Amino acid sequence: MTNISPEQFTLIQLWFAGICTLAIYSLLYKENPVYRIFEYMFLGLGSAYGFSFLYKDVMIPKLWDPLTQGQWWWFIPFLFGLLYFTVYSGKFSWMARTLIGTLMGLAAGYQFTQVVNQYFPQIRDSFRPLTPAAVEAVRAANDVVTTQPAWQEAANNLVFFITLIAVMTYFFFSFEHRNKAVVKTAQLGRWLLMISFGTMFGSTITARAALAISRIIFIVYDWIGHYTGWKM
Amino acid sequence: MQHASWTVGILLALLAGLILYAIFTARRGKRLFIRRIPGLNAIDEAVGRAAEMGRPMLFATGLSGLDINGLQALAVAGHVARVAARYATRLILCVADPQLYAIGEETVRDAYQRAGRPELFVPEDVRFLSDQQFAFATAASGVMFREKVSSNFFFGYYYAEALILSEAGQSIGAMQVAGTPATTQLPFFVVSCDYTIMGEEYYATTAYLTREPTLLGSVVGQDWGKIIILLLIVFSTLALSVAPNANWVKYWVNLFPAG
Amino acid sequence: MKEFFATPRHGWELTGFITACAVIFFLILFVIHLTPSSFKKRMTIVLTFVAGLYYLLEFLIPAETHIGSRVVTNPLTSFKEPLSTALMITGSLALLLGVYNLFRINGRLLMRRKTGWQNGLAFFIGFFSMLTMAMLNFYFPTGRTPEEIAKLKPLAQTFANGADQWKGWYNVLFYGGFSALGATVFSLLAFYIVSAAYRAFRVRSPEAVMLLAAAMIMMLGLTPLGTYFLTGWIQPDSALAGLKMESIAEWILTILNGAAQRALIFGIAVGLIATSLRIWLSLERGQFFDVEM
Amino acid sequence: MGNIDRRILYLIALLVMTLPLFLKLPLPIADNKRSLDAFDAIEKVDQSKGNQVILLSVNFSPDTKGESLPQARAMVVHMLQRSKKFIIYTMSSTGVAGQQMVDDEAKAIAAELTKQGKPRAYGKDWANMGYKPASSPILEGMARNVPGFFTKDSRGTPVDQLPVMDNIKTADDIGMVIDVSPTASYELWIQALTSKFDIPLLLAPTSVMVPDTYPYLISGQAQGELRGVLGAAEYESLLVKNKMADQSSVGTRVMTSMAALNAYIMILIILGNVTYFRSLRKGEVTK
Repeated sequence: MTNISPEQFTLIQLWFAGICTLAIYSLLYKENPVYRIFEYMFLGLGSAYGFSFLYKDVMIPKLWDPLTQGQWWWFIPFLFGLLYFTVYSGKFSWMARTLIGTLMGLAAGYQFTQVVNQYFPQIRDSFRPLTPAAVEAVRAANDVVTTQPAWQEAANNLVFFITLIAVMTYFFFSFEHRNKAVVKTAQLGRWLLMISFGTMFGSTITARAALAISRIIFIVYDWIGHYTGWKM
Repeated sequence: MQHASWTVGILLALLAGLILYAIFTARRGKRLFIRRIPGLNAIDEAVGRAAEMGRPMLFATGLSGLDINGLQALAVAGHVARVAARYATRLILCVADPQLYAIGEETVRDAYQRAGRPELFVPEDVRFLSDQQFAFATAASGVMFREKVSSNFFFGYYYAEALILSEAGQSIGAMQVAGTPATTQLPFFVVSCDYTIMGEEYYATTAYLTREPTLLGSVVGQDWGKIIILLLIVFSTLALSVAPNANWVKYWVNLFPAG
Repeated sequence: MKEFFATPRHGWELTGFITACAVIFFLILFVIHLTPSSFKKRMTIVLTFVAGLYYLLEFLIPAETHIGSRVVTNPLTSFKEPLSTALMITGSLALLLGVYNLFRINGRLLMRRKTGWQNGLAFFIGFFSMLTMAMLNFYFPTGRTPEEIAKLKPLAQTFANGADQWKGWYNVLFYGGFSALGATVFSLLAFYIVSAAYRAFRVRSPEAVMLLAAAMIMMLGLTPLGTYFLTGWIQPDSALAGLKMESIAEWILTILNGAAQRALIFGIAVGLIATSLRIWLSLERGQFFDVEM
Repeated sequence: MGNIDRRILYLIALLVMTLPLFLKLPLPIADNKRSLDAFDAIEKVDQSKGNQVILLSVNFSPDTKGESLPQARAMVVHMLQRSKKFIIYTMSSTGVAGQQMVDDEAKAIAAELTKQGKPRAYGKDWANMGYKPASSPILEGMARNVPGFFTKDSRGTPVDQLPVMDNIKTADDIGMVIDVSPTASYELWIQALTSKFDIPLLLAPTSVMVPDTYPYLISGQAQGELRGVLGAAEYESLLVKNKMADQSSVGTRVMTSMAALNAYIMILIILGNVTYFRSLRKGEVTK
């Protein structure tokens, strides 16, 4: 077998990546057989990558290595994992169901701790002073130095407070929205929600454009440019 | 936070207690009111549409793993599968997490059985595609193109693949219903799907679909929980604004965990 | 008891322990298999509860409790690490199940020569080429010295000498294939966002106006279109600096968007607690699969 | 109702994004406080005592090259122009490709500068320290012993043979950390290093990640930021203003291309609404 030099590998990689890029972009015109071939190949590559990752990062270092070093107890979770394979059999599928039930319980229990860690701090962060005097007092207590005028922060906090209440009101399920104040607040909440969605949509466009531009740069400057000498 | 402080413990217990209380009141037969969520009626509509056109439907769980969001997605999938079985419509479930795939297989099989049509269940229609984000998105879009699906359901936790899937569905003219607690992807579902179930409505979905007292009670309990949080915020904000230097206010605020 | 479970075994002892594990495990399964399905169902409910209780208790019990003069550390915490490792091992077997499913579907496509059998072939080529190169690259890494290679078995030496080749092919497949495909699929979003904006941003209702206005402000605030052409004349330190397009965009992003997001998040937090409770206490009757076992 | 075929929309989008890359339109860039802060922070790094090396943490893969590379490049130009010593490091295995790109850019810029009579060389002015996985405890270990952490560069040269690493012993000898990354890797730096040892931190996130970084800038845990490729463009215009570059380059062109896409989308939205209102007047719309 002749050995392939690093330069040759670079070229192969370049061409392969180029063809892959064009194949996927052909979808923008129309779904077609070439695209389909690359779609399936991508699935194959991805699954094998996921699989080899698991093999290298879990099976070997967490199971095989400790087992061969005498830590026999790691064999027990492996045995439990085998129960997954009973899903297809009607008679023994209770084993998979029991395993899954246990895992669901673990997921639920873990979720409680996650909610607390992820979301509870946001409750406290929503306690914000609404008057300039109070803003200054809180700043002094926390040694915050900033050039922003206190009245500005107080005004921002007020807007924040109203938005929070309005949007939360919109989501109440168990009240018929009959009370006029509730109806109006919920309506305001829906509008603010839409502003929030618009904001996220608009701010994502630049980021997504960056991705496409990256690919264009690749095709034009890396791939074609390799032969024409174009440089960014 | 490695371990709960006592305030956190109390707050968690209070929220859980309210929800459980509401659940058991509902179970004892108390009638509970919940308002309409437009997107949820659309689920049955979408199944009906597929039955009429004689074409399959696709249900994708996004990148959800074996966690509460993923399980909730499968609970919705179970309901859709039951309706599908009733109309003898094909449902293709696409999953990105292998463990969730195993549960999905069981859930859909069970749904067909319960609808009295076990013979309609096709094991190949529950598919593990890939645990790699974009390989999953491409493969699920591929299923849409090749099976010419008439309706798409996107339930679960989504990342950037949300718009890839929903635009693929748009391009073949499928009716699309999405539901996700992933706040970053909601805008994209809102603009590209026919109906979007937003944020916490996602956890109330099964309650609306099944009208089970347990689930309805749980939805009412969620409302009570939110009222508690809202009251906490209103009270503390006002206290902080009126008496920012009072010791009890400082003590009170410090009871809550900071980020 | 603890000693029994924490002492590493070696040689024949190790084989014995592993075999015993398997035998006992399957014996227990066999015994449970004989019980009526109502028992299995109840057992699952109990296991679900106990499993969830572990994490909850571990979290609620403080790291250290002072009982009189004695300091008791949380007894559950020490199991957290091993448990998460065990769950990784158990979960990794599920991927085999997933791969089996992929093989079944694509194998059928290939074997039966159904339309699109080429696609099935593409899947297998992608899968096996990546798997082979990843494994060769793992077992025969680059950068070994000739002395290290000389210590290997003859066959392994042949493979080890080709380390650069395996690495090269792996790079072709990973960067040229997998990574390029992923990046390209991701970049489709730039195009999709165009068509979605064109289609969806029609001012049909007040809500659509809000959506549109906010999106427009962001588009202006994040590019020179707004920051230079519209409000570029305002100096960064002048009194009007707050009216600069990027300042307005940032204000909407952090204040309005921040508050709305947070309102969503509080609802989600409560929803998560409710759903977790239902699953933990097996109250989700009929949601998953609890009919005939 | 007057809908344009999506393929035409896509084709125009492709042109709109590609042409600015070729045309080199001189799109004016407004000054921004965050980029200015970043620029000043690099100016202020004082290496006169031979230490205070700048640690350039590069964690992007080819996927986000369009944004991350111009960011890194602009700062590398600045550092080489001002002869500030820096080392390139990556904490993610996928970051190796990005790291190599930055290293290559540095080589090209150094060659250019040498030609202009400002000699810059690898090993003396910068070094590529390769990939080392990181976590909070690992980085804390590095803080105690920097050469013990890096040991050798990506070419296999031991640290003690790299002049750039002379006098670099502990975290106190690190003058700044710059994090060019599409992920939240900056959190690790804040936790383990910069906040503890009072080391200035500059962020160069991709556009999507920008909102996530606000809290750290407001609290002063990060001193400056290049906000996506826009930040890179702003930085380039600062380089031009300070006579460190003749003309703005990659970042500004990518920025132009992005701005063009934004303008295109805005035009489409207006167009869509015009057709919508026309059809409304004709009474064609039912829904």
